[in-house]
Amino acid sequence: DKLTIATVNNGDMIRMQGMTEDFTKKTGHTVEWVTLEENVLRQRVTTDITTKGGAFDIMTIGMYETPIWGKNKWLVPLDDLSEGYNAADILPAMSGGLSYDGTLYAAPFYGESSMIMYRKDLMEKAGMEMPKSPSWSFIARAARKMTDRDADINGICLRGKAGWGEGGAFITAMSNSFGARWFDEKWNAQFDTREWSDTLNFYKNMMDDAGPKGFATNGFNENLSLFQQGKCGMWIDATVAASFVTNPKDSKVADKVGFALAPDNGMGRRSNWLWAWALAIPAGTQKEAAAKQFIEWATSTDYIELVAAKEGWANVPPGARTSLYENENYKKVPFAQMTLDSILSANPKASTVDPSPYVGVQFAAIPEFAGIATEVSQEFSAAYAGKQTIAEALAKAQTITNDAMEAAGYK
Amino acid sequence: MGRFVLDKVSKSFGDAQVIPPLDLTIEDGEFTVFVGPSGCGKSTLLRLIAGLEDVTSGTVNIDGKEMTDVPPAKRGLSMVFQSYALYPHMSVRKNIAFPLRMAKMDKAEIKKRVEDAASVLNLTDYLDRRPGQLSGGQRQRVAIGRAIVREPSAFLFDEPLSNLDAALRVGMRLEISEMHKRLATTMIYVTHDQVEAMTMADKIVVLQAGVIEQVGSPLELYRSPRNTFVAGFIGSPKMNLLKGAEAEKHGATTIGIRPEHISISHESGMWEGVVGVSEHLGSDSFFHVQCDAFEHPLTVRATGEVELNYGAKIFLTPDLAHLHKFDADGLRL
Amino acid sequence: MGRFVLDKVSKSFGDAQVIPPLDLTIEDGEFTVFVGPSGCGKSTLLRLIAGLEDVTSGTVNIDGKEMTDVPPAKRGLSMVFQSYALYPHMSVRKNIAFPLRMAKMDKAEIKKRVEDAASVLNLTDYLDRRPGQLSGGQRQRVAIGRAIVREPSAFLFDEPLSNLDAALRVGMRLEISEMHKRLATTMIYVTHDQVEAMTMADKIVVLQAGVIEQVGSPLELYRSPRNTFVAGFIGSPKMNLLKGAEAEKHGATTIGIRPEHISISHESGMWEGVVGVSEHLGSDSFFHVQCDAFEHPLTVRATGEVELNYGAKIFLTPDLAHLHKFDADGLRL
Amino acid sequence: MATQHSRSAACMMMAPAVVLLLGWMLVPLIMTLFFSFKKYLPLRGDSLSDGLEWVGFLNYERFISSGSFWPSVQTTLIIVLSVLIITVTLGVLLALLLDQPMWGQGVVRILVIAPFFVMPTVSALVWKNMFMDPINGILAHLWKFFGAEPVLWLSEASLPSIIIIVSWQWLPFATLILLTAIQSLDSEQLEASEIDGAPKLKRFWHIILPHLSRSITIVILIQTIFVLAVFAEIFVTTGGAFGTKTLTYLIFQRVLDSQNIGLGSAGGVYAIILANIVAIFLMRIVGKNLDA
Amino acid sequence: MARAVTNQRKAMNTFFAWALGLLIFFPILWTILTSFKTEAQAISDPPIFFFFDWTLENYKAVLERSDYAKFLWNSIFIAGGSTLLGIIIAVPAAWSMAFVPSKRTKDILLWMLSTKMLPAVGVLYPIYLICIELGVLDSRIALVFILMLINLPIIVWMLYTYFKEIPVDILEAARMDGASLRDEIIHVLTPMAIPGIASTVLLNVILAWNEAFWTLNLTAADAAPLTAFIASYSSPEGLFFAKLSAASTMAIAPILIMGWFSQKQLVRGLTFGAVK
Ligand SMILES: Nc1ncnc2c1ncn2[C@@H]1O[C@H](COP(=O)(O)OP(=O)(O)OP(=O)(O)O)[C@@H](O)[C@H]1O
Ligand SMILES: Nc1ncnc2c1ncn2[C@@H]1O[C@H](COP(=O)(O)OP(=O)(O)OP(=O)(O)O)[C@@H](O)[C@H]1O
Ligand SMILES: [Mg+2]
Ligand SMILES: [Mg+2]
Repeated sequence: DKLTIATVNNGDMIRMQGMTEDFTKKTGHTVEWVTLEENVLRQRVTTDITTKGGAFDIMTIGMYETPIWGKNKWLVPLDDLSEGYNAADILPAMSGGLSYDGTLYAAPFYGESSMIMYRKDLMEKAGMEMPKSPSWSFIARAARKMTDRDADINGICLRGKAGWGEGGAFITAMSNSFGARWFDEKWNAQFDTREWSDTLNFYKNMMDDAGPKGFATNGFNENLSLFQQGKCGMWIDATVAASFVTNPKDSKVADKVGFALAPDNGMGRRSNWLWAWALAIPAGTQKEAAAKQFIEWATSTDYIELVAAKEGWANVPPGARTSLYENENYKKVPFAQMTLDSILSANPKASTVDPSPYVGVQFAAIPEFAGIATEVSQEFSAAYAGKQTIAEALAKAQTITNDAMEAAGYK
Repeated sequence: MGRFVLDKVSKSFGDAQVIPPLDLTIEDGEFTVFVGPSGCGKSTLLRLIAGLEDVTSGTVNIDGKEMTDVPPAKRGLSMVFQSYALYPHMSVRKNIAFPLRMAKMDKAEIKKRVEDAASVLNLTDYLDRRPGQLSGGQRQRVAIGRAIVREPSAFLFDEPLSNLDAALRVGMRLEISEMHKRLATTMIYVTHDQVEAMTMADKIVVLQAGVIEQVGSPLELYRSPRNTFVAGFIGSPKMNLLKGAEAEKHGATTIGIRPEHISISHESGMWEGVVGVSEHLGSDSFFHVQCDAFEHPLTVRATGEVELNYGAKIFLTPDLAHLHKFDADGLRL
Repeated sequence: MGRFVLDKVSKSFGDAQVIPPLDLTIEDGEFTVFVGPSGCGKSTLLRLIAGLEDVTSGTVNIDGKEMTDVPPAKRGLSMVFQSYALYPHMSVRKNIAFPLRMAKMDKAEIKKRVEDAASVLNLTDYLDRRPGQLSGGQRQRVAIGRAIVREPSAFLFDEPLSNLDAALRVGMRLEISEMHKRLATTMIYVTHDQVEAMTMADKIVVLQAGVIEQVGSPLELYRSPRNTFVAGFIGSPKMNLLKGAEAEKHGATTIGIRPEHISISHESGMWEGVVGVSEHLGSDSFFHVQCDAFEHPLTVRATGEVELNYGAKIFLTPDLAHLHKFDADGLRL
Repeated sequence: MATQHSRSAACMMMAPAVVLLLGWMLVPLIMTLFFSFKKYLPLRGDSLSDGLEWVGFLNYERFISSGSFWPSVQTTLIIVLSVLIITVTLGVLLALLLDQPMWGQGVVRILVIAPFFVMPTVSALVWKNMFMDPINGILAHLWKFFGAEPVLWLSEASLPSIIIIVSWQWLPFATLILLTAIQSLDSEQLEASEIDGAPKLKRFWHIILPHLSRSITIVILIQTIFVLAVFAEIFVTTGGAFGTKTLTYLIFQRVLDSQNIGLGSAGGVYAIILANIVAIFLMRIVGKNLDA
Repeated sequence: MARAVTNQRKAMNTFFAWALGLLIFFPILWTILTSFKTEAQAISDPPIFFFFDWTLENYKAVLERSDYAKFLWNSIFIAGGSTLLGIIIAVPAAWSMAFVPSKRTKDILLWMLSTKMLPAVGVLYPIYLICIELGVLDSRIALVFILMLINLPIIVWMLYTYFKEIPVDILEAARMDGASLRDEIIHVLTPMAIPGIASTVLLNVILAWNEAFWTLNLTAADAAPLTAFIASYSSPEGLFFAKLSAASTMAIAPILIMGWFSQKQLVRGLTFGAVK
């Protein structure tokens, strides 16, 4: 069969495309890739799944979509994967986030959390030492100290870009550590609470003092590039970035990077998120069997070894399987342990201090969230850029959210 | 063959009746010229005959067959347009061959006919040029070539020479006349040029506002115009049409006398007048003379170079044999 | 005022010398007409005078002032273009007022002048129309209106009547002539129309390939053309130019005789010939006669309606007083 | 020309185009209208086959009462107007310049029209990453070179940035049309005005500009149609943040981000109404010009 | 070209025109240059203009990663096909409007244009559902059709304006010469309108080539054209300016080259009847 696979254009996925020959050799099935930028991909597959278009046999989706789609029975359950696949090996945080009602609907290709990446040399210069699990107040202090505008060094680089998967994800994860939440148990928006205003004010004050110019439009890419060019003292972002910043080919600071858990505020929640890019099969495809074969191949330990053999252990897709972190070879990778610790410290089912009705760390796994969070994050970005005050942004966020929830029939 | 009978043909555009019901017969082999002022319906009449416009009422009969509803392509007529309407993207050869190709004639026959036509029209050397590379006169001949290859039952010409300069016009006029003599095919020719009408026509049809004012041979029209309109229209410079007491003396409301039928004298004559603007062409001289007897100045022709001073007093005498008399309705008496 | 002196003026476009160095004086108040075949440089010469083209060498002097490098706007001339060049987006009123507005004249004065000009030109009723809504003749008058409001030192006309139909041309010709009489301003007028040149000009300048062939009054040119080119160019139908033994009899290489200076006889005459095509205009008849003595047929005019049968044998006698003789170089003897 | 034959032929020959376009317009339009009166949240399990709940004008009310609606209309109009003003003004000037004699005219023309061939996505990407990036962008380097603080284009000057990008894409189009128009100006008209004593600037004002008016209306019509629909430029650069959310973009968010088809469809109907208000206004002008 | 232009004037014109031309062209030039740099050089501070080690590495990387030829072929097929189909449908319609005008002609024309004002996102779902229903999702034919419909109003309008400039006489002459309606359109009208048709074709190929909404949303693997190709490069992890530039260059190069070669044609024809 010929499988059509929609996928995001991340490095690990691109690498997988280069490996498909192996799959074809093993099974006889061929593969057509539809590689799209993340946002475009999300629209594209969502349109297709909601209309039952059937344009794809396998879709690359995230932790956000999986439970929602699974609930709607739009995905083929992956509860009958073969023995050799060893589904139990999948990190529980991952399989938990990719299941609905206990059934796995997507197999994680790679998983990530977020953590602090910092410049050991700069930290030393600032006369400070990074604890393994720092607090926000330490981070803010360190950031201000490391900042050296003349040398073009910013103490801290964080996402500020609009978009729920960009700045929205970061600020939500951060707000968790400040005790904030999106909704109370009756689905009322919570942007009028002190916790949210504390979060944003803390963020903005710190970024104004120690962040890069134009941080309001910085996303993952922008910060990565800043960090690689040596322009950031600290960066809190996806664990997968660790392999990029320690790769001497692209990074000027490869040998000076240290890692730490994402900060907390002493309230029992850290500000790290949990995410996985996973492969799922839309219900109704004609090629279910072949699709399952592909998923087993792509998310198997064999695949990890195949990549390791060809491209080295640092380049294998991380965060999906427990066995990877038990592998001696992989343990040598400097960020491996910290990645695992970060992943393990995130709990999608209880991400907020106060109880909340939703599942998800940096998102709420309800269909409305993406739309709401995108708009809310746009208001936040505008506040970061100084186009409105934080109070205005929060007030608007509150209205946007409540309106949308009402439109969706939650109230 | 080519005998046309128009029976009560009329044409309206929307509410405007451009041609009121009209009867006209054109005999086979005749060279008929339509003349009339601009907008009088000459082109419209021609296009009705061609089938390019629907008649509003009446019938068009060609060679005894009723053709009113037959589309132009099937009437077997050729038309030469004022703008020539050559196909700019085709060579002269292809232009001429086009009607034959449309008639699905075979290649060899087409080639022969095109070359014959080209040699008749002196176009042999230009067969592979595009119309854009030809002079006005040559284009004209291509248009005619395209018309004659088909051996149509009649040729229709809509002011074919009006785009040419004076010298070329004279030449083309002669060529078309000669062609008519040779082919003896019916030709219907629209023009507003006096000289063309007079020199080419067997029969002139004078139109005004869609109505036929007179039909006849050129000299018939010149000699005995049926009414003041025709009288004023045929002949150049135009006939002097005079009203008032002088006219009544001849028992008419209006009398007409052509410039060439008035003689000038310094001593005596019928009408006394004062010389106004003079125009000297060398071969002729025209004088505009203001007579006491008439409101408007008279135009008088003298052959050759004649000098008359501005404001000189002279006497004019009309040649009574060529005096035209019209009644109150403008009709010839 | 408006006296023009062109001193050794020449013009080349790239390598092509369109006008070789040429001297010409146009007196104040004179009506000068440039004639010549198409492409001979008439328009170019006019545009050099207007300043729309730079002279390649030589000087242009207007009213005693050297104006060679003065831009057109400062020469104080008005020009009427062949295409009228009206401003299509402005009403007639605005078109006429444009030069005055450019001269920053005050509103009231502009209004007065425009209305005066309009009433002279019979345009009062059309002042608020756009050029697109006017007939050819009306447009023509607007163009003239725009030229006269300014009281220029001279008017330049580039074939202003060539787009009009015959009837309108005659009218406009007279109007321009009258305007010239009234304003007594210098006018320089380009045309290729015989009749216009002959009837309007005080002075005709005949050009060929940028060279002045002859300058003189219309009748001077008609009577004594300086060479065969002028002889053939002035007069309509054109002069018969004859070569061969007959010419040598008169001690010339070429002799010229106009159609109107040949008399016809059935019995006897100088040249025997056979009648070819005849053209009857009513007022005149033209015959193309093939004589044994000459290669080409002669054109002969007879006044009035004269009938001669095709192929009839007749005799022609030229009026020796009007016989023109030219030498081998084509120059008048 | 118009005989019975040709008239009936004309009807037949128009038919395919008219029928196709009618279908292309009506089918989606009716479906959009239909959805706009329904609650249609596919992610919550609503689907056409199960039947959709009728909600009356609720979607319409919601859409218009949302805080984003009027700002988005305003943004849309600002973008369209600014782009029109910029492209037409610069287009006229550029066309005038390109009409002058110069060396290498052909090459310059090639350079000037090139942006028209670039996909909107690509041009947005290039502008965003390689020009307007506050750190690595050429513009930032340029500003720094002159000792100025780099502008944070996409956040601080977000709307101008979008306008710059869109104008850059459409300037060639305006220039080309206006250039052909200038070249078609009867040179005798200019000469006549020169003889009438008009200096350069006045010739431009009184002769050239009025001559261009037809072309300008056409440029305005076509560009309005395309600029109203501008999408990729916003999607790629600001993602609708910083006040760059146009009506089109807002509908996009409702339909695709929020997956609220009913609400989005109601927005679509508003967009159609807005477009038609603009269109009627434009068509008036152009319709008049098409006759003349 | 009345009076001689001094060389000084000409030099000034040349200077300004070139300066502006280069300014306008610069983003494209910069993209092309960047595509030959290494990633490090691409973001070097200060920027490097010409003096870098030219490398084809980025192109190699892009070609390795995506099946460029497939995207290119789809783009050509879709842009070409929709334009061709559009012309075939538009020519008769434009003929009718230009040569058999009626009172409604102008209304029809304006109505056609107004169909272009439908916001595409608003009708994405309906169209998507229809495509599923017809089973033409991810097929080139469907895109050919849809892009044809999108551009049809522009095609009809452009052709109409060109046809109006053709003297009716010539068509009537053809009729008198015995040509049927078909002959008239095929042998006389179309060849005469070639310059106009050519520029219509060009403009529409450009518009279809650059159309990004439908081509992206209605395709998956089989029918995806270059707009989808570029969507896979637009924001990967990390800033790969050089690769992005290479991909961008590859996406626009074909149409840019076509546009340059035919710019005379395009310039001549782009009047939309605004010029008499
Ligand atoms: N398609 C049409 N619709 C409406 N009126 C028309 C149409 N064609 C011609 N007319 C009108 O019919 C009348 C006759 O026109 P026609 O073209 O036959 O005149 P004509 O005698 O050929 O004039 P000309 O010498 O100027 O060519 C005119 O008043 C003209 O305005
Ligand atoms: N801008 C130009 N560049 C090159 N040659 C030109 C230019 N303008 C005119 N000519 C040439 O100069 C010659 C004279 O042209 P001009 O327009 O003066 O002729 P004309 O006597 O006015 O002719 P017509 O009676 O046809 O108007 C022609 O051979 C023409 O081709
Ligand atoms: Mg006519
Ligand atoms: Mg001339």
